[in-house]
Amino acid sequence: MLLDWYYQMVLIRQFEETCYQLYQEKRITGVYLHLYSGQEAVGVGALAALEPRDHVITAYRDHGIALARGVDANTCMAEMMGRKTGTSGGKGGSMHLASREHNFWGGYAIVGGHIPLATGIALSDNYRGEDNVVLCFVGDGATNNGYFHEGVNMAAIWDLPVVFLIESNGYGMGTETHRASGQPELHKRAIAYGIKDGGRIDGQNVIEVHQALTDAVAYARKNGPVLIEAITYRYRGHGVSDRQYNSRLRDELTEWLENKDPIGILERYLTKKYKNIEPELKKLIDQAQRVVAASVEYAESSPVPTYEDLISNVYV
Amino acid sequence: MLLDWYYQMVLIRQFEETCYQLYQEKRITGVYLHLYSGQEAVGVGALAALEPRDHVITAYRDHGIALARGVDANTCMAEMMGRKTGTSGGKGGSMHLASREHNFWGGYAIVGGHIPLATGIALSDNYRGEDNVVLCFVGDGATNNGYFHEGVNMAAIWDLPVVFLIESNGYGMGTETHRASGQPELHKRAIAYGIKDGGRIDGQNVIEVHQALTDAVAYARKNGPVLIEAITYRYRGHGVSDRQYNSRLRDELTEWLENKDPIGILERYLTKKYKNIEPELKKLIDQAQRVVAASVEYAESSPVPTYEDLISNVYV
Amino acid sequence: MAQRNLPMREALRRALLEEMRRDERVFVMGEEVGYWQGTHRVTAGFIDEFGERRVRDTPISEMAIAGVAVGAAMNGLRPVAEMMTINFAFLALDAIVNHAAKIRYMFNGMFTVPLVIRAASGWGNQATATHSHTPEPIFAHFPGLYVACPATPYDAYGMLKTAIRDDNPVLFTESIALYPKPGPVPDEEYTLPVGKADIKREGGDVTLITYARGVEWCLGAAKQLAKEGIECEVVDMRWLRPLDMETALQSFRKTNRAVVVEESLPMYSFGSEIAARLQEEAFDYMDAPVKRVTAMDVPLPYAREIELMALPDVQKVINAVREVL
Amino acid sequence: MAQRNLPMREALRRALLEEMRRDERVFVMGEEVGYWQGTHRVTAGFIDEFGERRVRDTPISEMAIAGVAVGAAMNGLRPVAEMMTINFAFLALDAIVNHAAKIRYMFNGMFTVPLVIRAASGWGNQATATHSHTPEPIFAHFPGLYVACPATPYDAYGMLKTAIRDDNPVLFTESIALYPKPGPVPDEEYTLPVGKADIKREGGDVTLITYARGVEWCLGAAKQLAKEGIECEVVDMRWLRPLDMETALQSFRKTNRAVVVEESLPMYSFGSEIAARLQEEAFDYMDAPVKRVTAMDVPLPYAREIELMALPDVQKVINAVREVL
Ligand SMILES: Cc1ncc(C[n+]2csc(CCOP(=O)(O)OP(=O)(O)O)c2C)c(N)n1
Ligand SMILES: Cc1ncc(C[n+]2csc(CCOP(=O)(O)OP(=O)(O)O)c2C)c(N)n1
Ligand SMILES: [Mg+2]
Ligand SMILES: [Mg+2]
Repeated sequence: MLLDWYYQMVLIRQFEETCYQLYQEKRITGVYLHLYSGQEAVGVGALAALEPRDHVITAYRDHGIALARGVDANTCMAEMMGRKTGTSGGKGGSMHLASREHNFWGGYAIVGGHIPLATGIALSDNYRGEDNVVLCFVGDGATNNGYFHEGVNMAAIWDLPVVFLIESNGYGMGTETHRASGQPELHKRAIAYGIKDGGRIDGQNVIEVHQALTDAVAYARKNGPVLIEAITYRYRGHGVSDRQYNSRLRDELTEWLENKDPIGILERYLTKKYKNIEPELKKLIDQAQRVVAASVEYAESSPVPTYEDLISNVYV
Repeated sequence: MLLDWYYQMVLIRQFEETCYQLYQEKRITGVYLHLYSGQEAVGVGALAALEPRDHVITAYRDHGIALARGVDANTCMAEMMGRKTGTSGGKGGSMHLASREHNFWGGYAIVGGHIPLATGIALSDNYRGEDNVVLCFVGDGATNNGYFHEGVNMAAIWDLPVVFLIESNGYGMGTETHRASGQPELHKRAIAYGIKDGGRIDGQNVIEVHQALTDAVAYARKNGPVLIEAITYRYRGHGVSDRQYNSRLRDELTEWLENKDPIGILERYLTKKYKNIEPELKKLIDQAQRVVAASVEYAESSPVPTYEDLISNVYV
Repeated sequence: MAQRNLPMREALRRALLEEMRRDERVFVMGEEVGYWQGTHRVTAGFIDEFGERRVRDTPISEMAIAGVAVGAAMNGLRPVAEMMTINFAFLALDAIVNHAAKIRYMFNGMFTVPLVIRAASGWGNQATATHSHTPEPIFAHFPGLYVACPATPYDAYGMLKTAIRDDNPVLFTESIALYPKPGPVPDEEYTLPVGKADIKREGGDVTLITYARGVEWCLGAAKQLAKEGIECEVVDMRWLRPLDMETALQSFRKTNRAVVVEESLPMYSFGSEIAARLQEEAFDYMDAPVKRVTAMDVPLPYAREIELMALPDVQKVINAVREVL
Repeated sequence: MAQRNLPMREALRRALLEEMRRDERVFVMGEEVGYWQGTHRVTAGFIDEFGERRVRDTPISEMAIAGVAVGAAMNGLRPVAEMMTINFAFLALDAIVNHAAKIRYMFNGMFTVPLVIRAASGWGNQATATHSHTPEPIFAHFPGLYVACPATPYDAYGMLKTAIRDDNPVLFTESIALYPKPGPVPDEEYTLPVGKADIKREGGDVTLITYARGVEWCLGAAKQLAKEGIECEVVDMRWLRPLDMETALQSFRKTNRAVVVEESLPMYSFGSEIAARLQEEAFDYMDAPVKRVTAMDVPLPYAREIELMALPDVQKVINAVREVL
């Protein structure tokens, strides 16, 4: 299990850094590309707490979530490159990965817009008498939006099994949490809805994330919504066009990279706990590299959408 | 002071019951008329805690607030009847009374829509270095709207002197608070914004309201936003077209009318405390009746707006 | 065929009731749809029959009403969400346009959003500036959504059933002024096709193109003008999206003259689009410019006298017809 | 007169900077306008010069950005609120339409709302369906608001200053694609009148009516067509409200042919209104139907190849011109 998580985190990191590279080389184009590097433990640990029948939904920073949910790296990369073989046929792009068969309901680009969707997805299952949980990732910045307030409150009054997991990566674009939220301890907003406060957890420690989310998911399945906050950090700024780096931010980044990297933390834990595990880790890293390299090849050799695609699926 | 409050409450009650009557007689027309009967102590007690330089804003249930702020009953009644002499020239109607000279910024009909306006009004004064407070009345139902969340949070991050006073009258139209809010103790939502929780007060006791609001206003002037909740009740349903009365509601209404009427409570207090005050109270009641009767006459003898009015003040 | 005179609100109620009985996946949600019996009584009695599971009173949270309904639709239900009035749908514009209408496309058909958003629309009740919108064309600007606007109880019944059974998101507006107006509705069940206009009156002299409440004004004008021997053809578009220009054009090619009538504001609206299309697609048939009858370009005031001045009415339609003849 | 070539973003920045220096009541608020230096760098450097009091970073709260700005404007300030992109203004539609635009009317002139809402607009960056709107006509549907949409750095500078000094609420949109495009801006201060269109090129054969980014396409088409001896007159409406039909009509009465070009969707939009007005007000001058060039009636997809197919371009304008000649 730990090795699996390790692999997933490495895969995500590899995928994201490759995307970054491809964007510099203009092999991925467009203006929006929000990378998950640095936040891997949140996604991986949280998704490991779910069953396949449970649901996942997130915002535009969605690559890591898709991969952790088991969506094929090939189709993810093909979507980055706007290919017909992408998860969304090349029409959604980086911000709109999804996979119905994985109960991964997608990335969404309007901040907060997916939060009521999460409530609605939960409502459906609940309506049918199923007790599947919806895990809804929420940015710290998104918690100040009306969508959050209305979407969480509606889940609350109907006791729907939704875990709202705030990824507190310190910023909404360039604005620090405390400048945007009167209450910077975001998990405390649970009380405004009378729901379970899942507290604040270390989002860089995949084991801690997994444990906390396992509890939260179990609680939600039985009792209703949970709000929980994971402290984490994004290494690649807000998006690829982020040009905010000043020296203060560079120091901050260095600190996280060196001391709080989720992969580093798990690596240190594993090497301490298991003798001679290094070769195995190395193998996983190699595997991830191969998978991502193959995904690039797959994507670049895939066809681009045509006029037919442009006009299809506007309506059923 | 107490007698003044008594008079104001009686005036409001008289005004509202007259409106009700006039609506039945089709002398006031339209579809929206939301009466303040039963809630008088909240408005009167709260406004008594303000200085003239402070600001007031509310939703569409605004007659009582206008009158308590000292706006002329004549112009209020003229607005009900859509006359040129109304506070808003007959163009705003019942839901849109206002008086710039009283720093009464109006009634607003989109639920929650006035909440960010309150924050903005406070921002202006604060920007100019003035420490005037904005008192913003908020319906219980309105606290579930995105406007509330975003508007209060923005006041919080900028430490603006706004007192958000929730008039918890039990319902947003027909929906009980606990069916609409995951957290039915609405004042607790203060923690979501890191602002002062002013607690829950008895909205039927004008003395208690005044005391609590005096504290809240003093706090806000110095430190920033306060959220406070007054428990109250509306005697005339949601609006004049409310047809919801069933036996449960009738019992509830009787209970409030008999035991928790704000005018009755103050009357009992006064007659207990001051010997032989009854004649004075009677005089005030008479005066209120005269003022309201005169306002009807004033309104009905006022001209209706013309085509010129229809097309004016769309733009400056 | 047996039929019954029903007010539009009853026709809508019957359609919705039948659909809920027919299909367990259909449910209603919105402000006061349950215990209050619906602001416009379209869901009267529903809470008793279907209970809180299928009749969901919501908080005053329009963004979430629309957004939650979208999520529920994506995951297999068929929500009928009510916006108490369409004015409040402004608060849900993003959820409607960016989520309901776009999700299918963005994910290339992976998701289906079989959602109906019902909303009472229109003005003329002294409801004042913020509560008096008729903004159907605004919503119909955006692809991915259907917009249905019935004018009669017959249409309301058939179109609502169609909207509920269709797999696309539909904004379904109901003119407040029409709720109490009665009209014949067959006892037997029926549906009406998506995006099909209807000739509400035949005539060879001038085409009146309209929808929803405008039909009433047009028929009123037609009746008066008929006394002078002027025969109006009244085309009720019924759906603003898809827009059945073929029916409108057919009529126009016959009469060569048209007036477009709508309850909404004049600029960037229904009349604009129809007039633009007629001149574009039937230029050689134009014997006169297409005229538009709309509300005046002002917010709506409270005072009854001036409010009515601002609104379209039968006389204004008649005047416009005279101009194009 | 001395002038300088500035990209549009710099012209806007200079206008805003000058207005803030000139009038203490002017301040900016919005997401990332401060320390991030503005998403589109229009407020770059402002936080250093004016500090947090006058340069206010906000939470991601569009309803409140607009609503708070309205309140501040009512109480004596002159806010310039930024919507990072106009797509997010959908979340503020109610605050813009029901509050900014209506408060003056509803209270019969008691309040003044001297507010500018700036918003970056447009598509063509693979920004996908939710982030690719150009919905200026939607906002311009509503009275009480002005809608300004500059096409050049010169206009951007003069119009933004006008918008800030005007006592009415103005939605001021800025085409994302135009931000980096340079154009001459005089060193000396100037403003441009509210609601005045501008002839961007004279010509006697056909009138191209457009605004914002459409001007570029029209001038491109005009240049190519000129080689064949076809002279286009390019009318830049500049403001969608007030709409200067007089200038457009004058040109049309001269050329008797028109093509309307816009970046937005086809239905219930800019082209609809302009075409409707031309046929209504200059019927006797029409030698051909007014044609419209718009984006295709689909949400915008991500993949560059098909995204570009959906958008207007110079060639599509040329084709439309040939159709009306
Ligand atoms: C409604 C809306 N407003 C603004 C934006 C622009 N925007 C995109 S991401 C973002 C910051 C979001 O921050 P957060 O929720 O913390 O997520 P993170 O990027 O940190 O993962 C903003 C302002 C948007 N997409 N949607
Ligand atoms: C955004 C919006 N949604 C719905 C309505 C319709 N509506 C008017 S008042 C009201 C109930 C408000 O309840 P509350 O805030 O508790 O105020 P109260 O009427 O009790 O004073 C509703 C739903 C509205 N005016 N605005
Ligand atoms: Mg963040
Ligand atoms: Mg209430």
